[in-house]
Amino acid sequence: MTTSVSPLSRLGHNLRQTLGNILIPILAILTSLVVVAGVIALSGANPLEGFMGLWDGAFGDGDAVANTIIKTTPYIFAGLALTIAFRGGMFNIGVEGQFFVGSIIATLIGYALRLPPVIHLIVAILGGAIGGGLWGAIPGWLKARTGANEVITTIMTNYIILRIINWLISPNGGPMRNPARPLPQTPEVYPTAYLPWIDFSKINFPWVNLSWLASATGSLHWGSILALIMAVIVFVLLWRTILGFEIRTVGISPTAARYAGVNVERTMVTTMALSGAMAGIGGAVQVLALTHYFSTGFNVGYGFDSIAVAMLGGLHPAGVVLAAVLFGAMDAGATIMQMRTGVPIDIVTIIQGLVLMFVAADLIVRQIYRIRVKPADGTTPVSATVQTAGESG
Amino acid sequence: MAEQQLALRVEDVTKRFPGVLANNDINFDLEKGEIHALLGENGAGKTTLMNIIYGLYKPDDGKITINGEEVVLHDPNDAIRRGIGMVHQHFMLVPVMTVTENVMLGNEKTTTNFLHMLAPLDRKRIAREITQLADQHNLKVDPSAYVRDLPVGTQQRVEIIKALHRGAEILILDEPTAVLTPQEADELFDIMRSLTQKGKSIIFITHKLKEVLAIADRITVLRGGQVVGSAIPSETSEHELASMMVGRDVLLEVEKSEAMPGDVVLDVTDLIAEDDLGHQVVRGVSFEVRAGEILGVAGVQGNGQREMVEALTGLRRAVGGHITLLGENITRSQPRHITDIGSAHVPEDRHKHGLVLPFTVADNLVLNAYHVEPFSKQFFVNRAAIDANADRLVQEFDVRTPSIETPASSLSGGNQQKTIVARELSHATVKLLIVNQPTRGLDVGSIEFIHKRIVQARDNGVAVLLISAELDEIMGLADRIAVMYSGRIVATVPAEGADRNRLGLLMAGAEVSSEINTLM
Amino acid sequence: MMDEKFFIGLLALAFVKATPITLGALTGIYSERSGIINIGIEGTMLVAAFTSFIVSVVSQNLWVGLLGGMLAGGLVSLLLAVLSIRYKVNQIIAGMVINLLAIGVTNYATRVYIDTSGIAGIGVLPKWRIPLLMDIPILGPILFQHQPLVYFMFGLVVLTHYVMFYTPWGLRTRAVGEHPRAADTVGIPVNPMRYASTVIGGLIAGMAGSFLVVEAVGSFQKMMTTGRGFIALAVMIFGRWNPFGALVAALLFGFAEALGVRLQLGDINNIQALVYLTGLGMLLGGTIQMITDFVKKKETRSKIIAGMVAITGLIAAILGQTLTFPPTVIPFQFLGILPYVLTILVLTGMVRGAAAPAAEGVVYEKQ
Amino acid sequence: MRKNLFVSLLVLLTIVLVLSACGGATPTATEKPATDAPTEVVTEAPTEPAATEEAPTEEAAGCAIRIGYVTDVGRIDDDSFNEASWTGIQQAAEQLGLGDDCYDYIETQDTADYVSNIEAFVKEGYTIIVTSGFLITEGTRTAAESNPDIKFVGTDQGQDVDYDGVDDVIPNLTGILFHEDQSGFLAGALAGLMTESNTIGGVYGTNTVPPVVRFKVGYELGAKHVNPDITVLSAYHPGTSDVAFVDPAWGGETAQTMIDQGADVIFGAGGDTGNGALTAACNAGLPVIGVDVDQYLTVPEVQACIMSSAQKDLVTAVRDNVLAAAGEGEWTPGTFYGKAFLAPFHDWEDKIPDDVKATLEDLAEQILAGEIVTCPPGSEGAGCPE
Repeated sequence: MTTSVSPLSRLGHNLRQTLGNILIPILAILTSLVVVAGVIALSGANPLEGFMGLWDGAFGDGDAVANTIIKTTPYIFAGLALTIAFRGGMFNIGVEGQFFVGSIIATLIGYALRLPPVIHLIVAILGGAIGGGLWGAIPGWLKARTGANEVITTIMTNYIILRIINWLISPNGGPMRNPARPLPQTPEVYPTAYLPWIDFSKINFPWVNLSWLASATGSLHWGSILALIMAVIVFVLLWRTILGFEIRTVGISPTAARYAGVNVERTMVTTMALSGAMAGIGGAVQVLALTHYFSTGFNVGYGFDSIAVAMLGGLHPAGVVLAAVLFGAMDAGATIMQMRTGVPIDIVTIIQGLVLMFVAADLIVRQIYRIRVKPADGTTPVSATVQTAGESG
Repeated sequence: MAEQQLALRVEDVTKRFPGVLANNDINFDLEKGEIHALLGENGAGKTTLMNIIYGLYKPDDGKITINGEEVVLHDPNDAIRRGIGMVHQHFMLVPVMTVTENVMLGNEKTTTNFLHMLAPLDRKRIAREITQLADQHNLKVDPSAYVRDLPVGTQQRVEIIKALHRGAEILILDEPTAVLTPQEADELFDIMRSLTQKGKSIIFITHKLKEVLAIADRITVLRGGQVVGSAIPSETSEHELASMMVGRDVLLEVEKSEAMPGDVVLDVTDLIAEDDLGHQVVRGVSFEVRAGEILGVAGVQGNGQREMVEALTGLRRAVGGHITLLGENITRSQPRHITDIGSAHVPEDRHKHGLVLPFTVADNLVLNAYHVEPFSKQFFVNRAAIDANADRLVQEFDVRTPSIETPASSLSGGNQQKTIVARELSHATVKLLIVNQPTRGLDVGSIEFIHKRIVQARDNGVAVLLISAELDEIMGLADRIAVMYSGRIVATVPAEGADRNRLGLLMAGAEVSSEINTLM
Repeated sequence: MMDEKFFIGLLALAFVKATPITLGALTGIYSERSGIINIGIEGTMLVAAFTSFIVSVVSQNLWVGLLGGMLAGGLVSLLLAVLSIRYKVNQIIAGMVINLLAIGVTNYATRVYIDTSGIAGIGVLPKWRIPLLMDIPILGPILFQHQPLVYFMFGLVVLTHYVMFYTPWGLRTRAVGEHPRAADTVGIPVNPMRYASTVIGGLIAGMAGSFLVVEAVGSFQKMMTTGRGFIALAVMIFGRWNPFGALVAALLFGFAEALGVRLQLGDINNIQALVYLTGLGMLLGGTIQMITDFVKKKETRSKIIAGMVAITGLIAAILGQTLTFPPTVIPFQFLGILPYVLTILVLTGMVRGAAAPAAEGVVYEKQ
Repeated sequence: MRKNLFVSLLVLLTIVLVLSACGGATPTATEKPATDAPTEVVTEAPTEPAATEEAPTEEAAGCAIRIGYVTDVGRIDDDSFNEASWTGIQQAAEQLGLGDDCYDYIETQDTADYVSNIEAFVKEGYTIIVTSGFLITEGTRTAAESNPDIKFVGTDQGQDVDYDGVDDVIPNLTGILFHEDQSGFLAGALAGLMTESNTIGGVYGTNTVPPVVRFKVGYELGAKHVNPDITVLSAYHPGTSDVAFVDPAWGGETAQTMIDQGADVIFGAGGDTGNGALTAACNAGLPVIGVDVDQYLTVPEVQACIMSSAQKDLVTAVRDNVLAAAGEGEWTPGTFYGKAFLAPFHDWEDKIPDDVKATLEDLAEQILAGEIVTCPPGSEGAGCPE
């Protein structure tokens, strides 16, 4: 019997656990690449060349890295949104739609309101967060009130919001269309709401010298920094606040949460609202930093792909950031890969699917590499989630 | 030959699970037409052994002989084919199906050709067969009823019919009386006797000493996965069996002093509550619990106790009546508020309610106090305070865990329960302790520990409401005993001098005499 | 305007639209009744559509193509089953894996193998006009002038109902999905049953996917399932895991979609049609509810509510047919939303957890 | 809990290490970043329009001309827009005698990526950049302004319209547009003349795409022009643009609805969705009219039924403009209107009466002469000239 353990041995225990936690995703990625190499080779192309192209496109030079970071950013937001939801036991398939709501609301605020510079930006981002949050709260509320399975309702709300937005920006009388041109897009937001590029020449921390980055000015926007800040906030939220404790408790065992005095229904709604808000911020950032207007074909797929990001990241903000970098890099690299080697971009979707599969089915990876590290004991609520998903049918 | 008389023989059976030697070199036999009791504590290896006999597990070593023929059982089908039937402790019935469907499941008897899986079911024929079997063995049941609508006693009969319908000659009954009143248990014993008279053999698994002595022809005692002794009822005593079972002398009685009841802490009047399906299962319950006393609620499971406790703790909305805790009306209060006033609750189901299994021991120890100081301030939790609290409680309540960072799921049942008890009793302000089935499925050591703590709480002036299906536990701990039947408190009597037999009758819903009522 | 022809056209189309969705829902019923959640129906259909196209082109025979599509569907579902059962993957994640991989693989393969070769489809299966039956007024054109898979779909609905509720196979499948341990203790092999059921479901999803190629379109297009697999999932829940329930739900869905198209054509006043049809729906629903209330001897209040719904519906229908409405065109995106809103409404109206197999999504392990 | 803290510490540590390593590298700036540094300086184009030191990088040296193509959202092989543009580029490259390495495409996956995709080509030293799709109008314009030495060709983009006070015409930018309404008008007239039931149908992608709307507007006007009593049934796919063009099953079912309403000629204009309509109508034995390209050639399944296609000759337009950008032909900055006309009748050559053919020819002349308005102002979402 042990009543207290020395901090050192605790650390050692944790180190081993952490290694185990990191090892599996890495091996999962490797395995996926090997499988995909086979697929590429089958089509007659050279997999090694393909991967080299992928790498060059993602990290080959400063611009590639910047491109990777830009593409990583939405994955971080969406991955964090899913982390909150999954931790809270809500299988939020609706991040896709919540992302869109964030974009469209931020755009609306961006072009319909006239506000002073910084305030306009903040209001637009907050508007995106609130919009995404409210849209996310609907399935949460439906589940809390009626037990409607959130997997189905979020799939449905995705369809609904896509079509509503399609109408909003439709040149055929859509209320948010750009009257100046017959295109399915909104007017441009005022520059006061732009999320600016990072001007590295103006950043002077006393402890690090960033002047060497000055040339990168104009290739990275503040949204990426915001994403990292959000990752820290999500960590603090989930593991250092009362609300986080409640979210995680509800996520694993709603019955125990009720017993512990948690208002389960309210927590479900809150979880979905926070998740949607995070997605909404992501959507807002994409508009305010990159296009400055909303049009069809914008931001498609982040919500779905980020399910893999969240899982790969072990439903932990730090892991999500790393996983998002992987996905962002693949997106960024795929263009160059296809340009140079003719290997179709679709190969990236296959890689992403395989990564998700091998991470989720870590037993396969363990079998292949004969790993005996004990799986982390139920630290993620995903198995519990399935039960809640099933029970409410 | 003596062999001919043996229905079943188990020789040198060993079964290992990762980290546990569940069955170690066990020898056991069953004669035709006898009731052989297998006695042991939880975790002694009884269920493992039965699962081996029933073909659910393969033994690592040893052999099994049925009717003189050595057999290897690959799955339950093999066992069933050889005439073994089992009535599991947790009934293996599909609630949303009818009795007929449950009985025919896996034994549909459609046709014998290769299309038998797709041939139409003959429900009428099976229903007829059920009625026949029921008449033959005095097991009344409606074949067309849905199992979810049946009382537990009837469900048990369905289980027995299910086994008989498969032609079982050897019946294994795993803790069959756990859900029955003493009277229902007696009925079950009658059925068992009549079955053995018709040539069936029965293995009777239990940890209840009195029952063993009442019904068994022979007794084998298991402890720590090994056979530690055997006996014949007429030649042994409860005390001897208990010592054999636990491995040391045990106190069958809980030591406690006279209660010193103080002010009324909990006052319940005409409480009405419904179950999940909307049936009224608590139908006007009234009682009070005073500081420094233990009120025991006796009753067979499923008579509204769960819903009553949930209503008292705010987990379920009361449909009618009043609940007053320390002078405050809490009838419509949320669980959080009730806890904050000073109510502690050791729930019936520790996995569903009491613990968040993947959470650490430390987190579980603040499961309903994380939101108050010192464990949190404003919006943030205070890890240091939570860990310090855990270190202290783990020591104080003898929770055996590798560390406070260990997930609760890896603790043994006893230690999980101790964790809950530690948490609930460590509230600074506990005035009322509600304990529901506090020792179900625990080893004797843990039972003793928890009993001691409950009495200690009482002595410190806490009002205790103890709900248990174990009449012995109630009689050992309570100062007053309320009997609950069919959603009502049918009687309340002082524990001292309470008559076991009469309590049993009350639990079974026998006429309530005015004499007992006046004792309230 | 809203004459006989209008309804016949809508209903006949509703059956066509309901076919892949119902088949997809049957897939869900087979796997979920056995305890495996299947949100990979969409991906399964996509792979099957692709395969059926390749096979039909190579064999120059649509029926062989159908067979190929079904086998592909079975294989994809086998992957789902292996991930869910053998590797204990969270079943929703496993479904997402299927969907992701299906999109990736079919897009990739289309680009690498089909687009470059310029192969063309070989047409679609001809309609089977059922002699005599097709001549029945009204019902004939609605029910008996379809392509073969529409009839197959009906057949499979009936067959599935029979198998699930009237055979040992179905009894065992349901037991495995409700209480796997109980099934295990009477010697039913839980996981093999789940494998079998999921794969059978996959074969049907294969038919649903093939439908799009061999019956609806005649060639494969990337992402051509366009969410029908997800709708099927909703329809399955809508129909409470029952084949006939799913069929009715899919028909409702198909009808709503067909109506969305029909109202766009411009020859019908949108508002008028909606008022009229909503009234008709209320009349129908209210009447059915009232009849069941009387049969099941429900409380009076329920009967009165049902009656009032029916009467309101009747009034609305009459008004819709007689009044003149200002010509209004509802943005077609809103008409397109109808089915999804309907799904959410029904889902929230259902009693909590009703009918979902109890052990759904839970890995069965021997203790 | 502690574990999570640990992980975040680990990450923090890594970040600090990386940052300090980089910071430390500044004094001795020659080591690791050295390989990257030159390209970084060169590629620092976006904020300084005068990035004239766009000295061809080494890869570019092999090609005198490099052509880059940024697709509309979607794939290169979409049987439609992207594919036709790419074919035009390939033809031009062949004519120019360029090697395979000298022209390339980037598939756009998200409208947010347009700019960075154009940038990628700019950085790699491409000399002609073709972009596809109206949504990239602005992005192309901005890029053209920043890179005056690169020739830009944008398809489906009006590049002479005065937006936001910018100059009308940028010298190194041509946008290609088509009068889809004109070929749509002829298709409508053909349908209107050939119908026996006096009812015809048109199945379209989504109304958020102006060219699709122009086809519809033209088709309806054309039919009514030759046959004032005709009923024209029209339906857009209700899905978003990612679904609206790839749902052939929907197209087929919708065509069937129209056939049930008596339509006996079906016009399909909406990618795969439209093709689905053509196939379904053809299976029902009705004549159909295709769109964009000569679909007699691209949808072999309907060869027997297809009377013609409302064609816009994207391939030729792109080819000619790319050639012009390369110096072979006349470079016309601003908006270039490509040809829109009816495709050959192929198998229907004999079935279409001569007077119908004559009427069509007559109409075509009138349209070209501006005597018939095929895209009246106020047609919402069509982008017709006001």
